[in-house]
Amino acid sequence: MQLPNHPTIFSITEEELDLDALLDSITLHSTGAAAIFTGMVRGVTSRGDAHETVYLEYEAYKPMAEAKMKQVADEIRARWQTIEGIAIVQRIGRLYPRTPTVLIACTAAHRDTGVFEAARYGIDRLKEIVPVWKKEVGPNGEEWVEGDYIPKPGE
Amino acid sequence: MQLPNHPTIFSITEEELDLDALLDSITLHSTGAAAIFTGMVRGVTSRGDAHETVYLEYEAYKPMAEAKMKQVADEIRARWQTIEGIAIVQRIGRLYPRTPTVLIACTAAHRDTGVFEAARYGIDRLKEIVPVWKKEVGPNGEEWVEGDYIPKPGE
Amino acid sequence: MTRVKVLLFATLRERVGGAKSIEVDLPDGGTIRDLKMRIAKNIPALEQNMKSVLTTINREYAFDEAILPDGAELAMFPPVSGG
Amino acid sequence: MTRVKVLLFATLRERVGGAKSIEVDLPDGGTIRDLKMRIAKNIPALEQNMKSVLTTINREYAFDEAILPDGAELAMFPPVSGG
Repeated sequence: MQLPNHPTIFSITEEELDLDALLDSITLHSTGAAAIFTGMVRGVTSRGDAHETVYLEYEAYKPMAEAKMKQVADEIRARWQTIEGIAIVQRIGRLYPRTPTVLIACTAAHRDTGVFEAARYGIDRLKEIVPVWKKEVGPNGEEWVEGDYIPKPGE
Repeated sequence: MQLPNHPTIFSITEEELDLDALLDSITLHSTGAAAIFTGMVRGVTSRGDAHETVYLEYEAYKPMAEAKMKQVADEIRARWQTIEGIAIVQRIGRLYPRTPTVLIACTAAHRDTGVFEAARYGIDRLKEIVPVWKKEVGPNGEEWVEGDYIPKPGE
Repeated sequence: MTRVKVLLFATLRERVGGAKSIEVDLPDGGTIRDLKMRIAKNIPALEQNMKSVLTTINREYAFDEAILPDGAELAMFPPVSGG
Repeated sequence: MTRVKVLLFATLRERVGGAKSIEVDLPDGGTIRDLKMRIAKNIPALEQNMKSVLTTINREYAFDEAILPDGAELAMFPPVSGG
């Protein structure tokens, strides 16, 4: 469903996220709305097992991660055919509290045709199928964060 | 419900929006997720009365607009008590296609406690009660865009 | 009689040649409805607008029955269209 | 017998002292299940991981019955945790 001029940006990067540039790169002449999700490193976590974080160390299986980001974008376009541009970026390396680590942005002509739902779907799917991992380093040691999603055949 | 360290940013400005700076200003040590909505000037509109836009001229009743933005933020906090930071910014003046004109950003510890819904609520409310107007200038003349929401007592 | 100043925005401002405000004389204790009627009568360019205009007193939306307080900041404008 | 190379990530990589990949000899026509059993037997540090590990063939998730194609890019890692 991707029209030839509908941009899809996806990357694994060690660079700082530049929201303005990413948004610009998925804004068309017909675009009137964007929903952007970003995740950041929490320095303190209260929910569940409360703890402090000194930094997170992100690692990716880069070529597969970028292919799976492309797949997430394709899934978004199949579900919300109004979406114009999609950007999916995961930053890796050593990242400290308050740093944005991941971005999913979706643009469309209007705000009521799925941009919010598409961005939400995008971050949920990224956390299920895009091969990226993080090790949490806290005041008392380090621990790999383990996901709990088992991809199904065809994912 | 606003905790003392929970930032609320609201402004009417003629300056370019700086998403990275705005996001940083509402990111706490406990923040792990942000949902950001931006609206842009559409150069071409297909839905409804299809037309082209050369530029939009925005005007605001500035002190009231900022007070109503604060009210929108208070309404968000009353509905989603998990929200940590809120930024609401409307750019005014002459704005050309592809330019971001408005931003609503909400942060929280986690993505599943209302950030998307809060940002969506924020832009919907802004378009109902914040006194800002735009005049559309097209190839064949200009026309004020008229809203259709009539505020109720207490709004 | 009191002279009240009313801020205008968007279409209303354009209708009066770009003036940011107008001034109207009203009997003391007048309401928003009185104000609108007086403007419709005194300023023909704004007569049509008085049917759908939004009115504010001290930056809060105000309705026909509201009495205009002394020294209040008054404004009139069409339904908002920002974003 | 064929020698296959398997990329490792996250916990798996740490278990083998940071090695980015391991190599294992397998009978021709072996499956993902055969590969996991061989690793569990030959590399004790990874035995526990073989129960919950995800496996990919040419950057697509692959499951126990899948036969390993010649020259495929193979990888193993825990459930993902990015974002």
